[in-house]
Amino acid sequence: MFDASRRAVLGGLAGAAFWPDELARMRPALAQGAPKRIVGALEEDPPVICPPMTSIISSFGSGCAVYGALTWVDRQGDIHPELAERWEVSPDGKTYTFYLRKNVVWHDGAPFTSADVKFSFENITAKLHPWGRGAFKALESVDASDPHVAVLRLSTPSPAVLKAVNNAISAIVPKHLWEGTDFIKNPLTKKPIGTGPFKLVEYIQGDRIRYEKNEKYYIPGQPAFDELVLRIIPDAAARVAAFEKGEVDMLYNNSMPFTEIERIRKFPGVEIRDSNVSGSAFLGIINMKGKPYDDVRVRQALAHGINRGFIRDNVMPGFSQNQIGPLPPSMSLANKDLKDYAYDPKRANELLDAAGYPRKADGTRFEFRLLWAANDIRITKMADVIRQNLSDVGITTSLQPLERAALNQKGYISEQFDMIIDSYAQGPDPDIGTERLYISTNIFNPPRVFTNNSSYINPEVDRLFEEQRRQIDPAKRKEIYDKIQVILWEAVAVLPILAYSGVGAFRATVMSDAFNSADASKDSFARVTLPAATGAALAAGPEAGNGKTIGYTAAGAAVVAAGAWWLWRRKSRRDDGLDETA
Amino acid sequence: MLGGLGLLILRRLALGVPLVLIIIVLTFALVRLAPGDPALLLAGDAPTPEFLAQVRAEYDLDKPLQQQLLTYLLHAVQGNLGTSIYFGQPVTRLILQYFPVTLLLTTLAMFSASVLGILLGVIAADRRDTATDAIVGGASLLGFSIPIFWLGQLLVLLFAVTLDILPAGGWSSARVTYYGFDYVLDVAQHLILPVTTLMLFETAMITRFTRAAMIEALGKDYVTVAYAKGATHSRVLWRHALANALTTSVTVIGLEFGVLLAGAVVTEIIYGLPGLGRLFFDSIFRRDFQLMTGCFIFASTAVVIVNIITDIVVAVLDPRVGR
Amino acid sequence: MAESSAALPESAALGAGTPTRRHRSFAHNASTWVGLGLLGIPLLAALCAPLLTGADPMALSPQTLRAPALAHLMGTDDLGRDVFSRVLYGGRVSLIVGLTSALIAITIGTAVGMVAGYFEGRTDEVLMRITEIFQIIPRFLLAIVVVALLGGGIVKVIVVIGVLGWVGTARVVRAQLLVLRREEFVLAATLGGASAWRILTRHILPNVVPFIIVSAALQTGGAILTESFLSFLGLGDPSRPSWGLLLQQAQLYLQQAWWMSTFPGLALSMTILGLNLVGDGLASKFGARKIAR
Amino acid sequence: MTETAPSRTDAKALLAIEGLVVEFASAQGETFRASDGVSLTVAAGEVVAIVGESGSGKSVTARAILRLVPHPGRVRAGKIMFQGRDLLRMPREQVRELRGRDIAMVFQDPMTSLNPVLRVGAQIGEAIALHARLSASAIGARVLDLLRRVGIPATAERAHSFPHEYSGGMRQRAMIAMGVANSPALLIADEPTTALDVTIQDQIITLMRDLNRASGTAILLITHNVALVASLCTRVLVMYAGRIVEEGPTEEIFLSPQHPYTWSLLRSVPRVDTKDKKRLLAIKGQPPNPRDLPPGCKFEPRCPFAIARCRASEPALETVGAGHAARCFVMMKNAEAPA
Repeated sequence: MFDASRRAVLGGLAGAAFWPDELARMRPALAQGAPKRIVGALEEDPPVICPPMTSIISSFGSGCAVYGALTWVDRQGDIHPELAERWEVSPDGKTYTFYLRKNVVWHDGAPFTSADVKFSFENITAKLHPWGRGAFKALESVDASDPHVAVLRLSTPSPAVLKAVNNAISAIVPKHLWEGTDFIKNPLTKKPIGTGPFKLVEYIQGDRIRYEKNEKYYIPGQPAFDELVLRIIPDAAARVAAFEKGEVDMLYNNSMPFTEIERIRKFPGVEIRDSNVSGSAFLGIINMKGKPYDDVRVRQALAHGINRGFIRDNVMPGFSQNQIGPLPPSMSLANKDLKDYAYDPKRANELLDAAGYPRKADGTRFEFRLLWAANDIRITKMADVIRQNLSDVGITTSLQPLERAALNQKGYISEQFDMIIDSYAQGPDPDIGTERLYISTNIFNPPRVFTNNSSYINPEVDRLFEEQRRQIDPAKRKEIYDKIQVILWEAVAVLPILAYSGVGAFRATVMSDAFNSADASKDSFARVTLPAATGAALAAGPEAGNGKTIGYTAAGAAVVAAGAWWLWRRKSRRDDGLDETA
Repeated sequence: MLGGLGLLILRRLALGVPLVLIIIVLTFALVRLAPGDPALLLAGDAPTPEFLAQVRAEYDLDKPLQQQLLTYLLHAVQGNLGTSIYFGQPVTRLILQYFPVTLLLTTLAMFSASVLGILLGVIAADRRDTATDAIVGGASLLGFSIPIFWLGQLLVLLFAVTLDILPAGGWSSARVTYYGFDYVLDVAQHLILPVTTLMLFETAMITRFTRAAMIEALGKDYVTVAYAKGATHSRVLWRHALANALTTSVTVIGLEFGVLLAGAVVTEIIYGLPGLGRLFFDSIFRRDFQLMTGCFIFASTAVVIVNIITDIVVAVLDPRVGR
Repeated sequence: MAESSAALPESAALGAGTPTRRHRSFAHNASTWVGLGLLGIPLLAALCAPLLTGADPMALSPQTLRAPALAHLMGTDDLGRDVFSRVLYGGRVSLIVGLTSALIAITIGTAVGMVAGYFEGRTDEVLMRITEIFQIIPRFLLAIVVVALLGGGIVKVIVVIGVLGWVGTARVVRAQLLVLRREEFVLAATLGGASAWRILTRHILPNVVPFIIVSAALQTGGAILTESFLSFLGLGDPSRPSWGLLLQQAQLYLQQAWWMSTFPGLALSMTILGLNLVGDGLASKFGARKIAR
Repeated sequence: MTETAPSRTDAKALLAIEGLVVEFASAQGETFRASDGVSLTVAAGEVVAIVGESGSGKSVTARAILRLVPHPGRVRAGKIMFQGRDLLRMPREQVRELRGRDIAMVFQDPMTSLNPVLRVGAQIGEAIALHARLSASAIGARVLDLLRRVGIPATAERAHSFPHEYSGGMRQRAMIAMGVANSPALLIADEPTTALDVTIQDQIITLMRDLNRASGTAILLITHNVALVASLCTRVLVMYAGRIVEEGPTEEIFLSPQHPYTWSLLRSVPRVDTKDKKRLLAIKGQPPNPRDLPPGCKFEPRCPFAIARCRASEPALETVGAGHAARCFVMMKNAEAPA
């Protein structure tokens, strides 16, 4: 059924059929009532639909409804059972035992066992997932002797593990379909098979992704909806228009244009959920390899030269906080007495002169290549502010918005950048989200996406990270982390622009208690329910179908015809004279 | 008589083929002109070594320029426009996958623009120098001047969001999946605004040229002869004069198809339609140059074909041409 | 006998539209004056921008999304920048791009048209085939490819639009050349032993100038529109925002801050409308039919 | 000040124009009269010629009959009685029915009279179809018959071809076929031979004479070629500056022209029919500018015999013989003939 390629069969409009899937639609209208369906929107064609292996937001948005994980984290940060019914942690903190549900099957019918958990953790989560590497650095092995019990054995205690066994980091892949394949090129990254509440049935590139309810989902009565459709609307204005008009029921994370939140909040029946459990923030990754950014004074000058306060107030008013230091404010381990780099162009100029980059004849010092994901209008606005701020201190900014895949290629991998601004989740524990950006072991050749892309190497910091991991006493761990933050904040290899909470807006008249997960894009829509009132409304569907529109179009055509007739009937210039003149 | 027409078609095709070849050579030259190593351009910025070598081999990038050109031409002529780095699929297959949407959009737009354009052109010519002529003239000038991307957004704002009578975008309803004729109706409903946005510029263009051609035709002797034969005013206008003016209108339609494709790119972005225009636009920021140049060659070929078709139609309409 | 296929039939492109009726000239004078008026306002405003507003179009300020008021005649945008000064300085960019690329297009077009029209025969045939090719190639798509491959920036955009836009002028100039060549004063000059260059520049060019002006007006309108398209697609020069870029940035605020999109949109449409009207009015006065852009 | 000629609506006149005035308004607002009080009659079956230099208003007068005065001309006064009904006051639909059925017209330039994109047969067929409910095949047969009557060979294949595949002469024949398609009572020929070379001219004239004799169609021939008039027409009217300056039977006009303009016209044409060889005479001066005509006789500035009175007022049409009248105070019979 699922087939991304489409053969073009073009008939007249009356008989138009374009894709094989469309051909299927040509069958006579089915008798069953309109399926209960949620419609969402993504801001880009997801390069891959594979939460187990990547941390790209659109990959989560399109994949979290398909893949399941051992547990899920709610907005308050509490952990709930999913594939694992319950779990125990050994006193020495090195063994985690998960008792798996018995009645779970993959979408293709194969049974779900601990072997899948072992395969996923050892081969994918711990090796490939940008956050998984940090969270499961200490993972030695997974014992899958009992098909319904998965035991994680760690070399050293790792407090972050419990917060990392959810679909943000360790979604479980079917071993029988992935074993022995080249994970990067595996077609399953675009046609996922998982244990989640929805099955992906149709992906028309550039148009929409359609999911159908997983009949064999292990929790009876879930999901409450028959179908989920994610439309792909790159144009932010078009997305908001679709949401305002009721064609789309929800917008979340990158598909939500923050500049419009105040207006969206007032739409009838719209509820907004936000949470900063995952410690999301826009980080400016500075490439320390090339001149002049290898000099700490230049980086500090950048920190002083960019008016981060103005950005917070204008790009995401109401949902952004200042992040001072490498850890987001929402995290308990954050060092509260770090001093912020205040917006001080004069100080920035002094630092740049001291660093040996005086203003040239034309008043400029050097170029600053700023890259970001083109369709994220929040960063586009930040870039505009940064270009203006830096031009005041003599730095000419070359703005380079790139599509996600091109950004990964040209930016992260081939390192043709001075700063990349991207959205990073730094939580729920710094071992997962923050450590990976600074430890020298996380630098690869050829470079990989979302790693230590600023090439910051400091053996002292590496040692401290190792030491804090071994601490059982949280106070001792905090003390070491405070020291780490002082060093990193002074080196400012990564300049946090602002921390923000993930926001999801949905139409309460269509669905209720959505986006309870730690991050809106991680919601599997399993727990979303039908509000009582909408049962009938949904059947009719907010769009009143074609009747109304045909009427309007006919009326429009009538008006045009009347206009033309009036133009025609008006006394022809020819008729006023007595004679018929050529 | 058919012999003449058949001959004409052959001659036009013969003229069309070199045009397409020249376009391919032009694209080839452009890629070579771009800064940086063409191999990197074609293989993407950070290709795996094997993929880079594969691209170098495929396009003989280390061989002398003429050889490269020959290989590029041979590839293009066989329909192999390279592989898209982003999609990992052959460009030609992708184009054929996305082209139906653009074809339908542009055909509908051009058809309605022609009908409305000719209608208004004739009315304006018949009533030249009166209020009607001024109204039509003014409207067509507006049609030229309003950038369609702004117009598109305003139309969405007005009809979709405020009046809520037309969908805001997309190809078909995501809310309910329609089947059979309802599906066609649903798609039609989604195309009303995009087609209106796209057709405005063309309608203005066709109106102006049709009006000019009609005024010229109405001044000719055979119109007076038609009146002398007792023909009614509308018969003179719609049969005798329009028959001559149509050749100009049809030629304009052919020439304007290239501009229409440009409009299609913008319209598909505003309305989120998965057409060739969107594919072409996305390939720019994805730096997927093989896909981009492939789309460009395909679009140019489509324009050449459309012009051949219009030439043939003109030859049918005007017996003096091409015999 | 085969007419050159893709070209507009000569009659439509030639001066066949001499106003047979004298009282029409008033109508076309009016459109020229209205055109000049519409064009004049944005042109003058852009030229003397520093006099009209002290605000720096790029300066950020905390007063974001403020409605038009005395302090900010056209309100402020999402980053607190003054829309009025951005429209004026944006106008400068749009007009510079429009005029310069039109200039390039005119020069090439006139040269090609003169040579093709004057020498006829082989040269005319070859040049006309080249014109035909340029007329068919989708100019805007080619502009996108060139800007994407060779990088954006004002100069590149101007050159690209200019080099792709000369076809209209070439056709008109050639059409006039075919007529003027047979005029007595040209024959007389040839008999007088004048060189082809002298004849072309001293005798023929002055007569062709009116048609070039008409073509220039229409080319500029087209060039400004093309530049606004490129900016809308994000291929414009972000450091020098033109009207097109302002419109693109205002996309998200159509309802929230209508002034962010309305004023640049009006300015853009007004200028192009003005240019078209002027081109139209002059075209009727000189009897040159509307030229295909 | 125009006084209208005495109205002579005798019963048997097929067409009677009385005091026709057609005015043209120029952009600057001033108007001039192409036809200034023209009156003439054409009897059934009669062949009448209107002769005059170009710009004398003869063509406009002819077109006014079918109410086809070119823009911005307007008929200001006068009556055009045709079969007892005034065409100028007739509602448009009835005029339309009359055109092509009762009154037909052949135009000057055959190259542009036929619609270049429609087949010749179709254009002739249209003339029939506009006025008669006939099946396509019946119309087709009539068309072939018409083409044969006007002397176009291989009619079937010819009817199917396009105007540009016809020679000038054949196109004019087709136009005549179109004109006589519904055997009209009156055929107006507006300078039918001007655009043709001499040999073809003669064929066309012969064709028209045969048609007149065969079907009794009255012909109103508009021409500036005096020679044609002699061989075809029974009566001649001479027009100068928008008014009739002399009218009468052909022989009388040719033998004893009374109005100096007619006389000069005849003297400027080589005569084969008379023995005495006189030097050809060119009329001095320029043709009259309708915008500023002299007060008196309009021909006065170019008239070799002009007297004071001619300048003062305009003479009326005076009868000088049976059906022969001229608008001159002097008249040729009183003036001494120059060398």
